[in-house]
Amino acid sequence: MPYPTPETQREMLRTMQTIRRFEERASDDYHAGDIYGVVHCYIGEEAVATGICAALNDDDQIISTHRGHGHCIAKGANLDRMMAELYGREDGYCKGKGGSMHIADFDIGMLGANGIVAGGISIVTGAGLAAQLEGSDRVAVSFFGDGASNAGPFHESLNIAAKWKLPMLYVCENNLHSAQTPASRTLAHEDVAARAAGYGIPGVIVDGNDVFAVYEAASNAVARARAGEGPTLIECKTYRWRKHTERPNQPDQRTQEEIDIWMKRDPIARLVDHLKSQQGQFSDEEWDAMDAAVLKSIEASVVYAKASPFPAPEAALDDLYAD
Amino acid sequence: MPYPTPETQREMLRTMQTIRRFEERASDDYHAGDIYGVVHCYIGEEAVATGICAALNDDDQIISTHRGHGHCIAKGANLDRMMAELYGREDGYCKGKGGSMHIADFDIGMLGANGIVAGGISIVTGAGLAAQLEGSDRVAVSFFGDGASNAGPFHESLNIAAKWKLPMLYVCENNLHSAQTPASRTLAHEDVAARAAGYGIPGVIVDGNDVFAVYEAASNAVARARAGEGPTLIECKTYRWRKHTERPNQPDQRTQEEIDIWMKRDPIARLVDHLKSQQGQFSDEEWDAMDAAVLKSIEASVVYAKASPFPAPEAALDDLYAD
Amino acid sequence: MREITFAQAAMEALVEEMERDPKIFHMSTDAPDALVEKFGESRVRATPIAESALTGMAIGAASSGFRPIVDWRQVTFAFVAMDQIVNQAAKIHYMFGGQAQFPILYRASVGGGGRSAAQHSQSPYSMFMNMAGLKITLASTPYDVKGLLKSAIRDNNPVIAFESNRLAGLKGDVPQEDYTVPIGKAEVKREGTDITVVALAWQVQEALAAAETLAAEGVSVEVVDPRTLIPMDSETIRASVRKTGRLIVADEAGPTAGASAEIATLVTEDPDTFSCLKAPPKRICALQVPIPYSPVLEDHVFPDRTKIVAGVREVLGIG
Amino acid sequence: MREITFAQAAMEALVEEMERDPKIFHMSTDAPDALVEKFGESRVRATPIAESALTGMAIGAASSGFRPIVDWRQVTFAFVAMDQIVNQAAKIHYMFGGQAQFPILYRASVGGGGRSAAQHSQSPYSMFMNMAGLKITLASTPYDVKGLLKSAIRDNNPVIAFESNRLAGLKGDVPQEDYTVPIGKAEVKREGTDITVVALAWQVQEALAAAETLAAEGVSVEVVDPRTLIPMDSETIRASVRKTGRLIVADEAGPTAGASAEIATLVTEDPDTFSCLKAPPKRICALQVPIPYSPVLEDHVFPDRTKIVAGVREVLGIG
Ligand SMILES: Cc1ncc(C[n+]2csc(CCOP(=O)(O)OP(=O)(O)O)c2C)c(N)n1
Ligand SMILES: Cc1ncc(C[n+]2csc(CCOP(=O)(O)OP(=O)(O)O)c2C)c(N)n1
Ligand SMILES: [Mg+2]
Ligand SMILES: [Mg+2]
Repeated sequence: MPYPTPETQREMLRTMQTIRRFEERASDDYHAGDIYGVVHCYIGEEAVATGICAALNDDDQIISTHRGHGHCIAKGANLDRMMAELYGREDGYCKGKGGSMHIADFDIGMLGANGIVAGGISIVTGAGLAAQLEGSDRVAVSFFGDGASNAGPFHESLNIAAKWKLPMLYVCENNLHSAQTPASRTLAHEDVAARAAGYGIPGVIVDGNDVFAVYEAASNAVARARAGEGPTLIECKTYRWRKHTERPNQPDQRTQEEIDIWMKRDPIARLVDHLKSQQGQFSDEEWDAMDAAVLKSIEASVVYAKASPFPAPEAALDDLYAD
Repeated sequence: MPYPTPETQREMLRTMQTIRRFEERASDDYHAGDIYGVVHCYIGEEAVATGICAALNDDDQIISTHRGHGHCIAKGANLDRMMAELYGREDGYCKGKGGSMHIADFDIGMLGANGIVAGGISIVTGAGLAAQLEGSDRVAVSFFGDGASNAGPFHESLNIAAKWKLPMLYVCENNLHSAQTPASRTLAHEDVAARAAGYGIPGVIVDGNDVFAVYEAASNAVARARAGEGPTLIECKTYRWRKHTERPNQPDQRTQEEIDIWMKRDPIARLVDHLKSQQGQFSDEEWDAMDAAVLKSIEASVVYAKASPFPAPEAALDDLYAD
Repeated sequence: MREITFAQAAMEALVEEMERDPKIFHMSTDAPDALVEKFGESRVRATPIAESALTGMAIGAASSGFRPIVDWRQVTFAFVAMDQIVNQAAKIHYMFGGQAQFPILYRASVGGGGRSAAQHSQSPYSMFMNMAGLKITLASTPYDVKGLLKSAIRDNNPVIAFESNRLAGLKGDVPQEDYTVPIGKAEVKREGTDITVVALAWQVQEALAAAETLAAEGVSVEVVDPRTLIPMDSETIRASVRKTGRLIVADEAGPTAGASAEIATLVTEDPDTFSCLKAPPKRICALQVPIPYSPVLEDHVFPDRTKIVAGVREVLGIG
Repeated sequence: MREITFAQAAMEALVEEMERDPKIFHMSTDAPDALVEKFGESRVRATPIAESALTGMAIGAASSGFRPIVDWRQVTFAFVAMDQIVNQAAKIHYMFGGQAQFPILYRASVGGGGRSAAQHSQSPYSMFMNMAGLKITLASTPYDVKGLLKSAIRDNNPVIAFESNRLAGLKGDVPQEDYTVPIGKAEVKREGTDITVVALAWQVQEALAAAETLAAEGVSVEVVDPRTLIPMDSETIRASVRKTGRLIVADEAGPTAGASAEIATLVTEDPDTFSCLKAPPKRICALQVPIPYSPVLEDHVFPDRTKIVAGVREVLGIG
């Protein structure tokens, strides 16, 4: 597969950098007390959401996890409304009811972050079923972690999707850890992708820190899904740089050595290097300008969030039922 | 692997015939109104329970399904107390509280039939963990259907057992149907055994109507488990002769053709033929005598059941808690 | 009007609604023949035994414009799907700030009487009442079940329709014409002046029989059927108790933290109704045990018309 | 005596019991460091995220002579294990005629206040009360949580210990010596004569604070802490209400079919207690919604000392 167009490559870089900058800021503001509860950062894994979503159409649908900012941004969510949600404000995506773990934007096919591990896998499989029932060529994508791949819903959903040839991508973000527990202690077979064989579907392993590799795997899987050939399981080997959550007392069992190895595989630096190495394609200035623009958009989102009022207390009683 | 000793072969035959005769009687008495609720017959699948349990020690443990009579009998359960339970009597295994779907005998390592599909798989995995924690060489066996293999607990339990190298046998009784739905419509890969690869454990397919094949697979898996090498998934291809349940209005989508093919593969007739074909090993008279003895024991169990009183109504309040 | 059974009435609701709205489809571990024949295997799906996945898939399909029906069959099978019910279906409309709709009908049989023992007999609706975000129906007649199922299917929220096993064969008048029974409206099934029996599902039939027996003794029993548990029509229940001054709640579930406790409390916590009470409220429920198999045990566990008659006499201090 | 936190007291119970009995082992999706260090990775297992399997494995291990502890962590994670709780753990002792024992401790955090939103904040204990076959504890102090956990671990039945998130940092006196708090015994946490507040978990602390405020106004509040929800010590609760004539139930769960409804009904359905009631019982509970994220919303949803004070005044008809 040839590389994506230079413009697409830049777009990918902008997306990845937006994810990173957004979370750096979210983390800061969390520690400053402006963002509440729990925040899980995706930093280090940006190439996965970016590479997958780059292969999707606007009306394709995805579902996310507790670590959802990257998926939201890659699918095109509005930064202002994301940040306002983190700030617990009225103009947040969920009017302040959801917070970091529950950002959704159904209008852009982002069916929600989900605080229950593996909780979204079957839901988005239902979106895939809807596409099939409609006869549309939409595909649906489930993002989930290595930890989630050990839970029942993974199995039930993949079996059904495979049997019914649903237009699905199952994207395992294997960051080698689930909270404090290393994947080496939870995965009976080190490759989640090995499970695909049991459902008679392709199981693909890619370098999750190589956005092009992810994009290629996604493109193939999307083509297969749109052709009515059914789901693909894509395992992206990647790593989170930060602790499981941003909580001040969050433990971390990982060795600095392991973290260092993976930080050297920075997906963003890799893409920058690639762009730069393609002579004349990308200058330091361009990169700086892109980053500055990204930072500006993040800053604007914070301004937006702060300007948005907190919901009225009584709003707690709204939205229990649809009309 | 050589054939089991002639005595063991006869024992296997006696077990299989006991299962069949027990259920023929249970079905009759159900239709006569002496047995209540729901009865699921195992007839046609006798070689599975028999072949597996023949490879076990007395203190090994098994768990069963809604279709549990065969497992009980193969593990050595008392026919009188089984029949009394079906009759809803005080001397039944569960004092009349359980009925056909819930016969258990913890003293012989039979951890219970279970009315929830896939409900027992994790429970018996806990028995395997207990064996490992104790340092005993006990193994634990989970029986379950093709239908159950599509449920979450199958996946969660196999992954854990494989990762922890628990001394387990997972025995899928693939009778090609789950209630009214053919396995061809529910299994993404026609072989349940194919799923073993995803857990890095052996997945073995055997002719479930050949008691020696089942026994051989079980013996290998038991040896592996006792050696601390972990679980094996054994898929036994078999067939139930009767409808899903004995209910009078029980629908059945299966074709007579399919049923006929499988009835020709009768596991009992096959073993009888084998015994007979080994010159001088088994005469018609011996077989008749064995069957007569089996029938006598079934008859005795009915006499026992009928002699046992119904529990007192107030006994409904007993056994809620252990002391 | 025609007489048809409760089960037939329920199936009619599904058929008529599926005819009306092509966005409705059906999933269950065995597909009902009556639906497959009419609508085909694509819209009426026999699924793997994976109720958790079905329950979740309904959510995703619903937010994509469909109106799924998932039949869990026995409610005890729905417990494998509880995360998708509690954490997902019930919460996500609210949690996402109301931005998407999830019109889903989940159906489940409850109750006992079939000698099916503990893992196939239970009436755990109060477990689903405690979480916020669902609507819950519990019909007592063929007429109501058809009308309630139609309302449930047309509702833009996840609705659980519980149906008592014992009612499946009950016959009753059901019009040919399209009609609905509103969610959230109780019905006084029999008027009376001495005591209110709020009865649920099968117990409505038992309470009506008890009322008939008691009428012969000159006792006038009012039978109120909530018909939906969430939202609960507390006003109709309270108005009845303000009139009669006495309350019995009859439920085939165990009492502990049950719908019966909720109904009793809705009555007693209302100052106007409390002041009308002439006697303590009484629950007539199943014994608080798993459901046993043997007929003599199972029959001892469940409430019935005899126990209701005795309970009414006790509350009235007669006989 | 020493002061330690609620969380420390709970951990002490586990450590001391595991030291005492080698048959106890621990499973959870992350293993608590304090236990791993003392007992090693074999007895203190970090598991895959498969709460359903863990919950079931505990059952099989228990019937094989072990005494497993499974920490579900947030109770919302336990819903994936609901089949193993409802259909298996709660039923199988009964269903199998009592032939085997299942000594299991399941632990779960409940409540809110952490801005963790709907999928990490819930107090659904009444869902577990409705099914028969479990014991359920709900402590309000460091002393009680340690003593109750020890009783739960020594009990030969499946016990669920719910622990309110908000109490984790609460400090209180805890003896060094071994002691237990019996399952099934309520405690009067403060004596009073004007009104009984039956409070659960965190609400006990809120009720005690409210009682202090009200004492200054001359209102004497009795605070009763059930401590275990199943079995419920209805006698202690009723005796208190017979004395005061008034009842408030304070619970951080929503009211509908909640423990609060059960407690209110246990009081009103008892003729002797009913006849002592001078006012309708009142529930002071969370609003019946999923728990929202934004602090202003979350704080509005939960009951607290201010709402209890206001509720007491209302029931007494003062202020
Ligand atoms: C059912 C359930 N169990 C436990 C948790 C607590 N929890 C939150 S995130 C997490 C680890 C998830 O690991 P993984 O799926 O690999 O995703 P990652 O965090 O690595 O992105 C756990 C155990 C939960 N949210 N849901
Ligand atoms: C969780 C659950 N869902 C549905 C059922 C209803 N049910 C009982 S047996 C059965 C089919 C089981 O098929 P399989 O596992 O292949 O076992 P078999 O009956 O073929 O032996 C079904 C759907 C159930 N008991 N439990
Ligand atoms: Mg991970
Ligand atoms: Mg089968």
